[in-house]
Amino acid sequence: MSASIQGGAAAATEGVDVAAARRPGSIRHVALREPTAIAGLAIITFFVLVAILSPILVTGDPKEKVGPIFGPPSASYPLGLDGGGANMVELLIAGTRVSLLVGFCAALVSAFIGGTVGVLAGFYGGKTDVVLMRTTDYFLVIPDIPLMIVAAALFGRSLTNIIIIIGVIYWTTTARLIRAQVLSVRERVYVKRARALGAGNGRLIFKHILPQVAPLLVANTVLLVAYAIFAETFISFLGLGDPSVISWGRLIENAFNDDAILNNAWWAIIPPGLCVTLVVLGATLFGQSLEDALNPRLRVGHLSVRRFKVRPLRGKLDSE
Amino acid sequence: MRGFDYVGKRVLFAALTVFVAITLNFVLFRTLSGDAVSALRCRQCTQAFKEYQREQLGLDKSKWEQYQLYLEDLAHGNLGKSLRSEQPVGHELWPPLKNTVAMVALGTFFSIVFGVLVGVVCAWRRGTWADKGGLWSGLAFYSMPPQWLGLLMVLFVAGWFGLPTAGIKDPTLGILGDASWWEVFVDRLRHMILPALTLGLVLYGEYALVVRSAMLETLGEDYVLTARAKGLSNWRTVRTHGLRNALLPIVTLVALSLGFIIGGSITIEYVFSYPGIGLEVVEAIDQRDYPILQGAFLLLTLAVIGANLLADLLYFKLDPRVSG
Amino acid sequence: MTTPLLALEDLNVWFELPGGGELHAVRGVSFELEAGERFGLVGESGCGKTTAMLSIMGLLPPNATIAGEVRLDGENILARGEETVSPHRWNDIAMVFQGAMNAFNPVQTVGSQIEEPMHLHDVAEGKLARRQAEELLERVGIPKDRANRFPHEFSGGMRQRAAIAMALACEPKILLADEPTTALDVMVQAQILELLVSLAADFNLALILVTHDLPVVAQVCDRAAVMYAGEVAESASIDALFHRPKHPYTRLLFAATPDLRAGGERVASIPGAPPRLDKPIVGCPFQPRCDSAFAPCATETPLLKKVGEQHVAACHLNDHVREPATA
Amino acid sequence: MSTNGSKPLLEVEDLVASYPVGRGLVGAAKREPKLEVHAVDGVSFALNRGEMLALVGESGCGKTSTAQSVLRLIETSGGSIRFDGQEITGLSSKDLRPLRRRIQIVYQDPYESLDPRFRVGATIEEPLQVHRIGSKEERREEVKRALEVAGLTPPELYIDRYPHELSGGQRQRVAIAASLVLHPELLVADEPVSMLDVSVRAGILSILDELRDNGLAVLMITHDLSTAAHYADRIAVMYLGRIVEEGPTREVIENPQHPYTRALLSVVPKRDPRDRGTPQILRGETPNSIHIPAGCRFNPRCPMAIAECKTVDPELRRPAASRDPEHLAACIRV
Repeated sequence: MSASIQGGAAAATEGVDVAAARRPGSIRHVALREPTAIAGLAIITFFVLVAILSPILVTGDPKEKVGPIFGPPSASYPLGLDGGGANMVELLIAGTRVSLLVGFCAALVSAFIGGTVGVLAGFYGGKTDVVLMRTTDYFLVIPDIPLMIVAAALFGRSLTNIIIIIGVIYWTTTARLIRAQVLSVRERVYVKRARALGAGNGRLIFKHILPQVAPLLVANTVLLVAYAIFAETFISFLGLGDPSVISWGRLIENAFNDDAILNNAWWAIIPPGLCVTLVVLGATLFGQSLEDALNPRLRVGHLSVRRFKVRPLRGKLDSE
Repeated sequence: MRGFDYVGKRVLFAALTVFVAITLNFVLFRTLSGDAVSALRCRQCTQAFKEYQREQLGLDKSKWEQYQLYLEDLAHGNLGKSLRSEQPVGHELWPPLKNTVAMVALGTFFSIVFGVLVGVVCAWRRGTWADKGGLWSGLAFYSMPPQWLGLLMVLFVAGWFGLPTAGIKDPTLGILGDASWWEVFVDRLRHMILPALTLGLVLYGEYALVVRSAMLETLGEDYVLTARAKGLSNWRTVRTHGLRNALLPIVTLVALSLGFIIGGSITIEYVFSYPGIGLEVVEAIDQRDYPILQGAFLLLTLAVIGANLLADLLYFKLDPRVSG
Repeated sequence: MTTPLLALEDLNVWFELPGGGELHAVRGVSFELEAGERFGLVGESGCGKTTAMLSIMGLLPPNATIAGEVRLDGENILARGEETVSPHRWNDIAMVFQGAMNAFNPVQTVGSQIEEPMHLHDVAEGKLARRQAEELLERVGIPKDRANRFPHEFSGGMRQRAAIAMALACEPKILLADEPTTALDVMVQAQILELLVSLAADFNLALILVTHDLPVVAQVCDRAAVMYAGEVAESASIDALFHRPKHPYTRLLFAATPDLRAGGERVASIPGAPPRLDKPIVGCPFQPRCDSAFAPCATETPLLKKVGEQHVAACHLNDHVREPATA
Repeated sequence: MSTNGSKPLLEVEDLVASYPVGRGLVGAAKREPKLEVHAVDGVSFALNRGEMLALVGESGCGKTSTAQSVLRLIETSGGSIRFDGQEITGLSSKDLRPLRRRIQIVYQDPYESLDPRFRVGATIEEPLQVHRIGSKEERREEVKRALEVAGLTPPELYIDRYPHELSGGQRQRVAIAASLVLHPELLVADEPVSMLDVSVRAGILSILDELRDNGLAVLMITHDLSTAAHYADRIAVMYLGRIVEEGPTREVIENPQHPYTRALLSVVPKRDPRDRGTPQILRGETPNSIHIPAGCRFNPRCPMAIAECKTVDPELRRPAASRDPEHLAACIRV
């Protein structure tokens, strides 16, 4: 029903002299137009810049004691000092680098595993699909955070371990999402037509299926960055993070262990958590608006609090 | 019989998953950690004491025998003994499990109520400031690390409402005379509010998002136009047709996010030193108390598998189209 | 002349486009309908026929704007939009949709969805409502025990029958049917059309059949209006439309429609495409595709003109006819 | 146009294609008989170069499955398909590749049959790339020529467009151009115009008409008898996986013999309101091809069924009242 109204509208605007509209569903097309996407992208780029520039911004050892414990914010130390008397600003900048590093790397690991499993299961179907999907279901059901904590506790606390552990655990949602998309694309008529032409599986996957699935994979990977940064804060909060490294999660842990609350040192507590929230929020907004744009199902609803308007007919004759 | 096929498959799948979880649990703890005892952080342990411990935990037998022994113990509900307190793990973990379940239930209740409310309003007033505001606040809370939110709660909220910020029981209670069950209950509740609220706030964003998109999709369906054509008012259409279809995805989402909920509750219990299974896990990590860690992990996994089975069965009951 | 059961008077509908600008989907539709009469609203995709039909019940999305009148028994039910039209929904005017598959809520039984309007408009309650719903199902050829089954358990034809039963729940005066048989096989289509005609007779129901399928209208309707680019090109009795067309589009549309009787001669297609409705249209909208366009067609907009008994057409070929246009 | 002495391009004999229906866990446990959908249940026909055969019937009658079997897009479980004298049912996918060049397909839904990310030029060039034919320039020429044959002139206006910028009719022309670029000998058209507006349909069908006149064999699948009546040389009416009547178009339309064909023709709405014959409406739903009735498969809905019809499964043979030797019907009463 509503499709026919859109259909009606779309057909009416079709006609031969159609402006060369940009291809719908391409990421550039969405990223530069959706306000939420722009906001999300802006936040992420800001933090990525800080991460890249951190070796220049922070020269010495950020953990070095430069003043009294929990020194309040002052001109020279705008965000005051932490439980060890170190400058919060430098700690935060150093933390950005690690958190983003973990976030992006773990997200790439998950996206790679999840993407491959999703494409293989979705495209080949049959036994491969059943086997791969059963394993995904097992991973999906097993609680991810406790598994991560246990794995971190067992395998040691180096940064690479943390990245691999987070990456290996979060691929399940990506796998299911990509598999569903590949399944739907594989059934599309234009893939069947290409197959009828004699195109082999390789060509079908790389020429027809992956280009259609890629934008969704990108959108999902961005969401994975958010999950990964989150997971890192859990692990380091429980003291399982890499001791030699400063990350936002570590800073929150320090604030908690050094009883920042009793000293009412809000400047040691709020900033690290705020950074995590902003980056995760930015990634979620950007990823979510991409996914919304790529998923055409959300049509104009029939119900809305707003009503259709009634306009008095301008004079009977000048109807056009 | 329509349902038998579907239920059968789901129960079979759940059973298989439990078996895999048990095996994974065994592999994780007994084999990969090499020799649990050697990792024991007791400096003054003599070689003899370590030997005794290995004996105790049956680590000297072959992996396969250990696995069979492990399965037998499990069958009798014996999860081994805590290295720290020498008490049986099952006995150690039971009270904290009850606390966690109560707190998580209250937290999930908060998140579902907030989530559905915000989700429906955002879908209903799509595109208006209410929609944007609701979504952004939901996403903001969803993006906050639970432990950090907990700290903020303690810093700002606790003071306002005079809510306790640690433990499960008011130490002064029961000293003056044994407190009635009602006083104990209220005290328990007051101790649970902050952790549960923290958990609720962190989760409601995701639920709001899912309810919103499910609502939007439902509002685009033709049967909503039919309902309007029948003369139903907007609100009645949402109530009878929109809500039910929109809540379907919530059922699976709650089950699927249980893993995340339990994860979140671990850090929240740590911040509020709320004596739940989360706190047990944290302490077990510090003291390298593997049996406790293994037991806790197993219980959590079984809880999630159980929740997923429940969600599948509930979904099957709610949606007649599912025929398995 | 008694007041007609339903009269559309210069109905216009605009849709605000997301990128700004307006789509003028319905550019002036007028026709009348008597009780028990079967009227066809025919045209190709994008001609505005569905939008016009939905406007009669005020079922347009929020980005729509309506002008003109829809008079039911003389009362303009669109006067104040939702407020004036909603009391008439299903009571006086009911509807059957094309995609019968999702006209039903998948998680509720078909019976309860037929009863729903009865409760709403106090036609019947509880037991009585259930019995009436079962009677309606039997009347449309569905065994009554299937009332408590779910929509996905019905075949295409059965679901459309159930949708018709639901439309009759409050004994409306007018039944709107939007492409009711397009998605069905020709044999099931015949069953559904036969059912619609017999119900119209039994319930003295006025039927508006909206479709792109000219032969279906020819076989089922008494009168019809051919729509093009959002307005009525020609409206007359079915017989006049086929044998004495007064608008080139009607003639060419019939010529382009394949028919069993037409022997081997080739079917002619109409070159070009309908005009874009998000831009103003100068002169006759069909002029670029018309095979008998002449001087005034490109500049002057033809108005609906009376060219015969209950026969109006909007084409300059009829300019020599003197009577002024009456709806 | 009957067979002009030379061997037919395509010969199909007793083709059978069916696929299992899941019984579910419980069904398997209870040893319920394996259920099968008999999509194609013994179909035989021949098609010559320069001839258009229309397979007509209601949904679920097996016309699309028959077409897909000819293209080896679905596996058949019996019968033979000979293309240009060569048996193709047993061929491995490698041996099938050269064949893919000579048989092409056009699908029903113009909005779904083109990859939204491919420009028109790329869509039409893809078959040439798959079969590694010609150099870049030669391919560009081939694409332009195919666009012209499909009536999208001047080609430069369309070659760099994306599908979403074209109307339904234009997209279907692109699909046809893509199927012609390999110069096939057989074109399978699965409901080529059913999703298009009436005024655009004739344009598409006239292209198929011209191609047929230049020697292309066309197998058209449609549920619309009127379209078949105008364009096809021969019509085969299918019911529940089998051809029940077949013959030259004029003969089948004006002198239908099988009761099912007669009923179908009587319910097809005619353009002329005065031509309102009494339609012979068959009761009941379109049958499903899992439980096929014994004897003649049409007997439960047949107005002239007699006792034998429940036991005898009729063969295609020439009815007494047929005016053309090639006009066959599968009914013991005609």
